[in-house]
Amino acid sequence: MKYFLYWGCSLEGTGANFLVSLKPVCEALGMEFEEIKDWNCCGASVSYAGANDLSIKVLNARNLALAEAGAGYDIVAPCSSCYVQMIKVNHEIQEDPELLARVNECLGEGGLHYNGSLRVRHIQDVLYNDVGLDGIRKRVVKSLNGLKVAGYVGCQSVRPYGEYDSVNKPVVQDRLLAALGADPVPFPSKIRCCGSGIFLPEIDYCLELVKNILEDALRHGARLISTVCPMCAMNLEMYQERINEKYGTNFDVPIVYLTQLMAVSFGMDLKKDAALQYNVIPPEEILQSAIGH
Amino acid sequence: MADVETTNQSILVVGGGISGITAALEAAEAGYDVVLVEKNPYLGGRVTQLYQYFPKLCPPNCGLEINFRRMRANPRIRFFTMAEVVGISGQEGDYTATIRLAPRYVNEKCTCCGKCAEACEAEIDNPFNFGMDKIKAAYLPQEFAFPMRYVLDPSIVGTDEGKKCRDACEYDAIDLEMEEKTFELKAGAVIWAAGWNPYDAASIDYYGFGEYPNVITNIMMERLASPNGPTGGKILRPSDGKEVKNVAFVQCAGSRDENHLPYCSGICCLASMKHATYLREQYPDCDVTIFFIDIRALDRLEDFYTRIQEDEKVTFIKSKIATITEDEETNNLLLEGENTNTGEQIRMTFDLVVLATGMVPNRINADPSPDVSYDEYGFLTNDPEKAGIYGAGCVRRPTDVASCVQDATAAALKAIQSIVRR
Amino acid sequence: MEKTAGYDPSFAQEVFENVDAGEEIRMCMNCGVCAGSCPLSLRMDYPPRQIFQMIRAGKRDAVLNANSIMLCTSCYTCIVRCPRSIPVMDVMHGLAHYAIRQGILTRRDTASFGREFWKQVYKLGRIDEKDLPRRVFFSAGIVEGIKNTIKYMDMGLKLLLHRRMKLLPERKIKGIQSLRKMLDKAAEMGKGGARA
Amino acid sequence: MDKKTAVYICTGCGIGEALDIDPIKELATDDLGVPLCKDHPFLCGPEGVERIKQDVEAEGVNCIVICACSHRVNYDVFDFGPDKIVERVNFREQVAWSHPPKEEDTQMLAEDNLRMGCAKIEETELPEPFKAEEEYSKDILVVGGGLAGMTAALETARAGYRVILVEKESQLGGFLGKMKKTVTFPYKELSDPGAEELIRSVTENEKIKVYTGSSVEKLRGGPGLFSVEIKSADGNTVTERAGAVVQATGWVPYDAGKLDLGYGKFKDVITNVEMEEMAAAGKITRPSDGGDVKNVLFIQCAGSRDADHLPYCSSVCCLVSMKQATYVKEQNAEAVNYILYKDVRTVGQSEDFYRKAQMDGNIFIRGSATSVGEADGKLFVEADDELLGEKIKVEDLDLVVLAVGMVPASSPDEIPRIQAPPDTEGADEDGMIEVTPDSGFFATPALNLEYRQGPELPTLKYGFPDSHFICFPYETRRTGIYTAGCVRRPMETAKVMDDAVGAAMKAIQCAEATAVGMAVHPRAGDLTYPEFNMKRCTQCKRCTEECPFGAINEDKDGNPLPNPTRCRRCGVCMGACPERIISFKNYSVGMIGNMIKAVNVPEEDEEKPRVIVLACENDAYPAVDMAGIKRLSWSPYVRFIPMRCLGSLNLVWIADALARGIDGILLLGCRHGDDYQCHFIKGSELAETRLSKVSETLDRLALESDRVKFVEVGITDYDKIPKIIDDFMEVIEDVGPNPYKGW
Repeated sequence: MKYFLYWGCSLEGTGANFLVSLKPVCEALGMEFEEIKDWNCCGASVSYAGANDLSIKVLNARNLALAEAGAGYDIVAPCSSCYVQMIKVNHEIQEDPELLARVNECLGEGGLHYNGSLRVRHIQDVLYNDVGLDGIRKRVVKSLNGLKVAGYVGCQSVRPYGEYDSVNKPVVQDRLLAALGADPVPFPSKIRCCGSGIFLPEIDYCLELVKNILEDALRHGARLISTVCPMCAMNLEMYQERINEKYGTNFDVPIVYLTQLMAVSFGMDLKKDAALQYNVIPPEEILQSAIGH
Repeated sequence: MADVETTNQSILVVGGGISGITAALEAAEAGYDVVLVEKNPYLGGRVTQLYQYFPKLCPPNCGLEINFRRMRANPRIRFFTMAEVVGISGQEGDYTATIRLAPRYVNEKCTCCGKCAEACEAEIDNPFNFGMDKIKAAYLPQEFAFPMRYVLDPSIVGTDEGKKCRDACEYDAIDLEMEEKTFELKAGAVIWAAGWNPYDAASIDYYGFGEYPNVITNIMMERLASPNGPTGGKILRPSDGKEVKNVAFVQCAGSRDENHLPYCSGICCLASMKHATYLREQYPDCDVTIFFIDIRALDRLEDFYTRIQEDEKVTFIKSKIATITEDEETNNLLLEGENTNTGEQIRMTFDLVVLATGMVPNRINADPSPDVSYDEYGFLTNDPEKAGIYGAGCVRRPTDVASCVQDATAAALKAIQSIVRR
Repeated sequence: MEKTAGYDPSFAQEVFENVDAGEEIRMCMNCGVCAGSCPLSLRMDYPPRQIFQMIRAGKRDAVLNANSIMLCTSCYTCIVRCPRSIPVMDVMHGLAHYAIRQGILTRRDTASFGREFWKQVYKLGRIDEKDLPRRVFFSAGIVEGIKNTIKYMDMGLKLLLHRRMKLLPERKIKGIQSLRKMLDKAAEMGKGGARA
Repeated sequence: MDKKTAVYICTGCGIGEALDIDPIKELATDDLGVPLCKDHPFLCGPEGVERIKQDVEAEGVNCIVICACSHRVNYDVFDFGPDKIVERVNFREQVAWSHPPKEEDTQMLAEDNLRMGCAKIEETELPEPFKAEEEYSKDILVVGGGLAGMTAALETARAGYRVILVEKESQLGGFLGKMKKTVTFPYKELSDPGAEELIRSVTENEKIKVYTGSSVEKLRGGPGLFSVEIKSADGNTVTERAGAVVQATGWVPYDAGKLDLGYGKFKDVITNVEMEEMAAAGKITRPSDGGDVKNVLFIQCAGSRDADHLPYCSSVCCLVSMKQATYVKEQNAEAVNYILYKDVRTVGQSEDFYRKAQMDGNIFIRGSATSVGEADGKLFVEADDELLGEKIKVEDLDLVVLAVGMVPASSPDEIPRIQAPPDTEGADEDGMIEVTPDSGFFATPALNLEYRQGPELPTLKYGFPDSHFICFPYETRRTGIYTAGCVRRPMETAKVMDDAVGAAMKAIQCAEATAVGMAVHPRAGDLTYPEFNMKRCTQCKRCTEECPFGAINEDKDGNPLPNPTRCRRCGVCMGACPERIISFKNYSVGMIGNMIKAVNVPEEDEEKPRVIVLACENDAYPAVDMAGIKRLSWSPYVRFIPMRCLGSLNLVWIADALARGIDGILLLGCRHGDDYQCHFIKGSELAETRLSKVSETLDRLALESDRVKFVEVGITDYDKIPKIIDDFMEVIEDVGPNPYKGW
């Protein structure tokens, strides 16, 4: 199972704990990654405010072209924003030859060309469909023992194409959590947007969206919220204090990446592999007690 | 009855719903031999499951009774129930159809005395009520069943239950050895009137059908309102059997939607208005809200729309509902959308939500299958180049009962032409 | 229903021709499912469907000054639910870009975020998560910049402490020159016109 | 016929347990004098049926009384050939299953049922189908040569029948001939109307005789025997014969002048029909100056869905305007079309054409026009935009198209007056009446029927001679005359074509059935027909007035002139006749009277009241069966008699019954009023009206009017049957026994 890994700008910064935990976990599951050489930004968030659609398509097409010129493996994009940008461009290009031509005209300026041959995959997609739940269960040495987790899918990891999961009622993340021994709580807000797309410019609106999501998770008894998107993670985690100030609440819910939970249940090092110390709201205690230490 | 002789002068009608029955009768009453094939154990099809017809709010059985009487009186019609057409070969003027007859385990000696049901203890989900209640495994499919004859569910055949039923019958009418039968029929023309199925509401997943007990479909509403339905005609909430006070109808649940059925199912607006009258009759205080995109009440049916609008307890809101979420404590349902007339955001709570799901046509599922044309949605196009096989009713377009009957009457003449041409 | 509004198709034409995905609004049948699905529609002066109506009515100023076109969180819900397969989100993005190009800055922060974002992409080929916010903050002037920086200081520090801020500044990608050529071409060819 | 009657009693299904069979057999053989009476534990089984067959062969039995289950259950087993008379007496659903076993009352009930059955079979004769002197015609007359008429004609001919097609215009085609394009399956693009081709295949078909520029001057006779006077343009009159008729006289646009939308004031305001004609003729231009057309606004529902004009929806206008918008764009890609609508009504697959119209960039505005005006040579329209919630003004318009609706057939300039049936309310001294859409008379002279009840088809609301029935959309109130296309209700091209084929089917069917003396729907196949004993007729005209199908004409002296081929065999005339001169071979005043007389009325001191229930056999009677099948129970004192239609109720029965000491009479019939369910249109209503007149009879007998009651019962009301009956029994208890008992 060899893939190109496109982690994008955030996973070296605000989403570091995602990338750090992802690598050992996937390795343990027999996945091999190759970095897309000299990749560029995907043009996520409000980039649309600053340029036309074609520019954004070209950013992604360049990465696709680089990968295609290489070994041509499927591309795994852990960051949901990168994933949606890339898969959207890839889809549109594949459906519309005329668009492909226009894009290639731009790529041509830099001596690149894309044929539209690649597949863009989400990390949940490959974990669920390529590795499979059994493959994951086999690796679990420290079950999360029914730890109540709210699986926050967010928006961009399934929409708009719903290639591997329902766009309105996704199940994959919950099944993956269950495979780790966790107990995914019912969570109606799992696909309600957290507003990370505009988290800087529209902080006030974001706070409200985040608050609703946190409340829903706690109402259903969750101890932690898991996510697969650095934007969501950032939003849900970093704004809790702001929300507490603004609404007089006292949220203190750890936000962990699915891969961090996998690392823990795979019995890997809580720091080196699970990268728990990267979390601003510490999840150690809860996880420790879950796996029984 | 399986030893029926037919010729290339006969007309084969597939589907014993209102369209099939009509086509068969019209042709037979003009002097042609007809064989009617129906997969259910009774004739009547979908309309037997309706409580009333719009706009007259009259019971479908009234017209069916007349049709069945016409059928009893007419030796030119022969029919098979629990029968399916599994193959059609040949061409106009000379078709051979293969019919598969499922075992009823009850023969023509049945007097409908009901002793078998009395003896039987096993119960099955009642298919007539979409499994909303249970019936004995030896049962009369519905009280107006024509032919009026019991059926044994295969699940009890070869069990003691089965034997109990057989022993209870004083007339030797239960035959547990009955087997599936396949035979061939000749026909000069075929009328395909296999009707429709409701669109799978669960596939519109943001409406929560199948997940939230109080989200039901329009066709389920018909059963809830019917005196012979699971609740004896009282419209009650599935979750707790409580009376309803505030009901929403979500129009175009799947229809007019490129993600589901791009076409308009034609009848849902009027069906929901009809359901509003069911509710208002049972619950003088019940509020009814109908969420629509466009109200489509053609020709004189506009009068019905006008009449419903005059009821101050019925509100029409122009909005395609975007999301339905359930309150876990009360099982009430929160509907969200935009009132496109006022531009206001809708956040309204109801205790029952009815999805106005549309119609999906039943294609010819026979092997060999004759050469026919469908449109991109699976409706038969009755291509004149391919005369001999004629779609009738909702296999051609989603439409109401009256139009089905018109269409079926027309199909009868087309079939007759195919025969006289030869 | 007081004032009488003229109905002018020319703006619709302008949108069809100059706004990314603008021509798609022709298919709108006013069902309102987009507004009903939008997480921020309550915050919008005119949710998407109303924006489309206003475009057809020729309400140029109202549309380009609407906060709604700047509030899209890119959650894609409207896109997956639109029964007419209109890429609602793309249209809103296109309108935002078009409005900003017309110098309409109803959401200054969003505008400068977009501008700074592309400056950085053009410069480095990637985004520097430390640098971008700072630039956005200061784009509104020194005072605003300092205010905002303080406002977000605590968050920045926390991230830094938890090793979620790259210490070294982001370096240019190797192919930056060729990327710039590509982007120039895209800016020139793209429907939405040049970068802001 | 020389009758030999035998009674067969089934003792199966609980009948044997509920009843003492021997006394019943004695009743049959001794009291009723039936030569043969046998019982069998499983009469409908092969052996039981064989037993009867033996008697038929060996004993020459030809009248068979079956005392067993309802005829609705094993309906097909007791068939001994057309020359035998079979009478079913219900011992199961209405006796054994609904009343306690081995009780005197249950036994008496069964015995009365048998008495009534024997009385009935006594009066029953084998039907002799009606045969007219003249030979029957199976040719089909089609009136109207538009899409519907031509389609009906062609499809009829293709089935092998001759057709007479009459069109008032000088050429065939109707509106189809005036169309540039049409929208039909698969609703993706415009398609060619194909008028020329259709006209050619009609005119070239040797089975179709076409009369253009002609009209039907007179239509006499009835199904199978129609004589058609056709007056051609040159004034000559030809007479043809026909077996049945399809009326496809089409529609005319609603008069746009009645709308306050600038029509007639501004040249550039036109109707959708004028738009179509202009497009078909070539270029769409501004009528005012012949200038080019760039901006067009279509006003939908112009007059339709409007209480002040046409309350109904004209069904086609949405598609038509989208079609015409397409013409405009084809002519000038830069052109702008506004479509101002209430609801877009593109049902079924035609939704695709709405999507196409949107794809083409047409601007749809949901709202209603408030005014149309002109400013420096261009039109403007002011409207309430529902979705913007604003008043809007669309200016710089070259053309405003009013999507006016359909009015059935021709709408005369002033309200037409026609010769109304005698004694019609609102008619003037010459018997003329104004034909408003709701008058119940069809406005347009199209058929000129020589019928006592008026020259045209009776109409429903809005002047459409449409069927009232959902299950039977081709039912009209004039036998053998079927309507097709937009004269019936507004419908789009594709539907018109299907409708025309359907109407043709019905016409052919009627001609075929009539030729062998059979009734058509709803008593299809019935070979009996009403026979009049004219000697006793008093010219009271009730039969000629009340026949729901206008089957009976009148001579100048008021004598009824029956037309058996127009008859639906409901028996309304029989019920109407005070002299009891109208009877069918197997249904007559005398027969029902004898059945009532057959009921044994116990002495007052026995305290066993008797009530006769006359029930409609189509709905109420099956409901009673169903109540029995459900094992519901009710008073054992009632005796059910099925009626062909409650409209055949003859008051003499009530008088006779009461005179014999029967304590009450209950009538169970169909819902009437606007949403009537009576399959003979007015039957149940007439029954109730007659009932209102029964009071004088009761007064004459000095009896309480409570003793007679009418109740509406639908076929699904079986669960209400016991209550209806028991409530009535309480009333009877209260008023006390009929003093005439034992007289």
